[in-house]
Amino acid sequence: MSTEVVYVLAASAVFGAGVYGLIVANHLMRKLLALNVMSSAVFVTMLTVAGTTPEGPDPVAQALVLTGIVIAVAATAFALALLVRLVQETGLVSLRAKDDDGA
Amino acid sequence: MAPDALAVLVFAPLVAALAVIVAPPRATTALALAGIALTAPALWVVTAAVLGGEVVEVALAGAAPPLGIAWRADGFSLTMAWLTFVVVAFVSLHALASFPSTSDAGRRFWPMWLILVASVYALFLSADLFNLYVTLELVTLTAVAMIAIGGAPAAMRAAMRYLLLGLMASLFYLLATALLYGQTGTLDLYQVGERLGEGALATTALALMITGLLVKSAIVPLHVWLPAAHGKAPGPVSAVLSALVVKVTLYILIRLWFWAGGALDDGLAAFVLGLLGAVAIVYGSIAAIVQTRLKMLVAYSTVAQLGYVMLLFPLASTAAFRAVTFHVLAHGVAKAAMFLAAANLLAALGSDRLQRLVGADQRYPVNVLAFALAGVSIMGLPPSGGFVAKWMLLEAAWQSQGWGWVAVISAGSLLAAVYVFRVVALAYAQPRPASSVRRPGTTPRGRFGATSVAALALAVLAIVLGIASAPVLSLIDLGLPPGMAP
Amino acid sequence: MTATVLGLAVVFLLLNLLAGLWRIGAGPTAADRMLAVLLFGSTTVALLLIMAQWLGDASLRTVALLFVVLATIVTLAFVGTPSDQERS
Amino acid sequence: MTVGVVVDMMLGLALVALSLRVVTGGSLFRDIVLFILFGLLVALSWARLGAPDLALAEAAIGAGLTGALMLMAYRSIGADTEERPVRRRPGVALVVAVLTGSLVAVIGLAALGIERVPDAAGDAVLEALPGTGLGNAVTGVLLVFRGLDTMLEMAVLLVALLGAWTVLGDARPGRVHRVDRRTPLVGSLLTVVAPITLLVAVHLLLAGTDAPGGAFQACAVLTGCGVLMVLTGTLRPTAVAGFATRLLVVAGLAAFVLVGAGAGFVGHAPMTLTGTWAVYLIETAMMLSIALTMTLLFARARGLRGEGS
Amino acid sequence: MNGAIETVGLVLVIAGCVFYAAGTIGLLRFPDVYSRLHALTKADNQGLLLVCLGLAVLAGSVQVAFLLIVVWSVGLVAAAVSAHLIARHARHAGEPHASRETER
Repeated sequence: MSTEVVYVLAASAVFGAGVYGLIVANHLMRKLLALNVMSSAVFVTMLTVAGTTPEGPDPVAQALVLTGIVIAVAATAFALALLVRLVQETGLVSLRAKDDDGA
Repeated sequence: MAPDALAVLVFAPLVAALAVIVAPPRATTALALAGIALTAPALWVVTAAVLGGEVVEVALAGAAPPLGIAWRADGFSLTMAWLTFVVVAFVSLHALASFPSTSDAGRRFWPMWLILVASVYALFLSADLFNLYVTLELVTLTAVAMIAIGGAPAAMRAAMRYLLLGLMASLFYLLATALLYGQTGTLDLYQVGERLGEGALATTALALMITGLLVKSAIVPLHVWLPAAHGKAPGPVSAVLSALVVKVTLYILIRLWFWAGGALDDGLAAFVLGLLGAVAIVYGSIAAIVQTRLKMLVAYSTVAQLGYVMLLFPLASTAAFRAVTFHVLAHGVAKAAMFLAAANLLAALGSDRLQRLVGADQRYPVNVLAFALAGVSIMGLPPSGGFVAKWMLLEAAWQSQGWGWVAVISAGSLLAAVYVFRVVALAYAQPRPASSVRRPGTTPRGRFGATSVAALALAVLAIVLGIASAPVLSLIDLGLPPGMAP
Repeated sequence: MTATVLGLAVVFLLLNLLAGLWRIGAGPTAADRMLAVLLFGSTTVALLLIMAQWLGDASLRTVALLFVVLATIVTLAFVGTPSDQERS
Repeated sequence: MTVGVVVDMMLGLALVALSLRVVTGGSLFRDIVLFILFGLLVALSWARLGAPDLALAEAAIGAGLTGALMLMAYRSIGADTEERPVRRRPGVALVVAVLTGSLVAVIGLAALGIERVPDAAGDAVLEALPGTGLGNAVTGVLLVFRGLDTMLEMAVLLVALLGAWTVLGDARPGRVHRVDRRTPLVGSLLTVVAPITLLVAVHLLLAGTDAPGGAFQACAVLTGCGVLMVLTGTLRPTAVAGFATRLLVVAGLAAFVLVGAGAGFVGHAPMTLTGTWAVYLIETAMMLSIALTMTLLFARARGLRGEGS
Repeated sequence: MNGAIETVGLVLVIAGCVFYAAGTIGLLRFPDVYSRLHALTKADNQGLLLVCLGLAVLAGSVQVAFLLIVVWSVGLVAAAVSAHLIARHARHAGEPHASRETER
């Protein structure tokens, strides 16, 4: 078993855990945690399946992951701001309640 | 010349956005309009080049794929870019009145609006899987933020749901991109198409990617986020969400399928996608019929109309491609008009409950007319753009003897007629004396202001598209997928 | 020989770190959980430094430096969390 | 089996276990803490995979900043909204679990079958790198070969901030629960840490062109510094985005746009960086923009002002 | 000679690991949050110092040694402040001392 194999398998399991959490979790912040877990798994997959060059892991994959990390944190920060406002307005931390139909 | 024009499409709105953020609010209108207007000549230049038979291509930073990213404009992407320009131009006209640049909401609206425009152009030009991911995230985040602009709890809940599903979909797409890069060593869509053989990996990656894109395109049963998001957003935002934002992912899907998806080119997957489309048409239309609020009705109509695009996959012929591309155009223009008209009526009446529309034509004739004209196109009645699109789609289905698809297309038009006529009939109904008294608190705004003009102009355009379809179709013909002859 | 010992040190510290997980699960207070984060922080620094030597990757030392600079922030972000509701 | 693979397996198992705990657990606060630890383990995995750049970014941004943001948001929404145990039909969760389980199997099997092709983009980058004058292939990809991605990424960051400002509404800026500065330690921490972070940031920025480091990592350090100053009350959030703030927030994207579009005017393809000066200009502008944007997002503020002013 | 230096370095690293283990055991076994804090912070800083010393010996480079010292001293400051803040936090939250309870 090589290093890459271990990380590929772990990453796909983590991705699955993230999908599961995103669907099943109730609290919006836990859904965001699940999304972040998923994105980490995607990044690890991206680097490991891209293989290595003589000078370390594939530089393109590394660059893509760096870009992805920044995008993920930006999206998370915005989602948290939205979440905080939503809780302030409605007092609810989940989307399960019946959609209010106010104009 | 033409390659530089591609850069103008993306950079002009982007520079305008930055300038709007930094400059004082009184300069916003001029900067924003300049940023959007500059893309028109650029589009002309590119169109001229494409009509001359060339595919305009530019390797950014001089690094050709697989090393770098290339922009590529053919008839297909150009058609979408023109749709973007037309919708954005008229909706901006509406937004000038509904989001005045000196108001709080206006100051938040305009920078995001311009960034959205730039990112949609960038998306239609890009042929790089990862770059498409970045632009998709940009489009999604901007769209979500703009839905929440009004600050109503319902809108923010809708925004949150859209955001969560959108981010999940992006990650599915990104995971597939990772797998495809590992397998092919390139991110360029066309090179991936060449290098990707058949096999378990190709199937898995493409399936993941398509799932992600279907979520973002709100194809039934992954549509749950759309009605609230489009229904609760401010008028101009709803218009551009329905006309453009859900189309960008369908654009990627079509590109992927017909330009790079050799591995999935079997009947079953195509049939499943077509079936989803058929379900979307029927379900969306029926859901629209039972709505009690105008904007929600229009939003469910979008769910239904998106279904037609999916019929392209099982039909997979030149005729179907032309029909579907034309449908995307016609629907985009008509639906933008419809949402703007609905937003104007909502602002004027104070509520968009359907019962309140009784007699609206007497007080708001322009907006009701705009809604009705756009409805003609949505239903597919001649001589509208919607009619041309649906007629061509029927022909395509007929030619390939897909009787089931023929039935769905016809049923969709009939159902659309029901929900459109329901609104129009109410609006033109003779009000009973009691209800003709203006309720206190309703404003006479929108009688014939810029907002109404924008809605009416788009609606007229939706009709004109049907009369003058020939030049548009000749542009579409220059962007046919490989293997399809005009 | 050196490499093997360093590798074993990494394994040992990792085990150490995973043992700290128990404290996060058990709590009982929020402060206890943050303590476990402290443990993770200091152990990760040591891990990164040893890995720099073990894998011959000098830039991991920069990572360790950055890490130690930033480690306090999470603690600071935590201080002030309503702790009384945090007993589980 | 070598010691290295043992380390990998430990990390991999811990990652899986932690992620499962994070998505299913009962106490949200505990799971945010576990998520931070998850991020640390991912950073260690990057180190094992030979990608120190990513280890840096993951530790700083992925684990540190995201975790701090989560903790702040958790505090803002208050513990009274702590999630109630949901009476969930176990059947649904089971079905989802089975479906995601098979998804895992499919993805894992597909990914394991991948063989690296000999002429991948990464190899092309290593070939073309000497022509750019940069020593670090990753920086080369980010700024030169795939500059468009990075430019649009800056736009994403800007939109996140604009979006946060939008949902902030007319409300006063988020009350940042500050650390009590009367305790002498925090004051001395600031006097020690602030200069060090600045030094480290500059070091990382300059080192980035040929060694790991560069704008992202430097900005992570600067962000840490900014967050620290917000937490200790040295910088206070304000409700108005002043001119300087707006200018600094767009600086990174603006530098990219100017250089990228400017290249078109002097006869290059768009997004061409015409010299090393462009690299430094863009990196510096990006570092400042990212750091300020992240600090503002953290403080949920439109602007910042110094203490006392 | 070379081998002897390497051995010294490795012994220092191993000693550091032992301190880390001590800290962890303290975190897991001690009865209240204050004593756990005490055990963890002290032992881990000592451990980090020994690891840094050992690695400096192994690397045999002044530059690396300097960097390691910087890392350790920043770590010391960070740990001191973090521990202090956590302790204050626990105290404000009214966490009980195990020892006082046992004395009574």
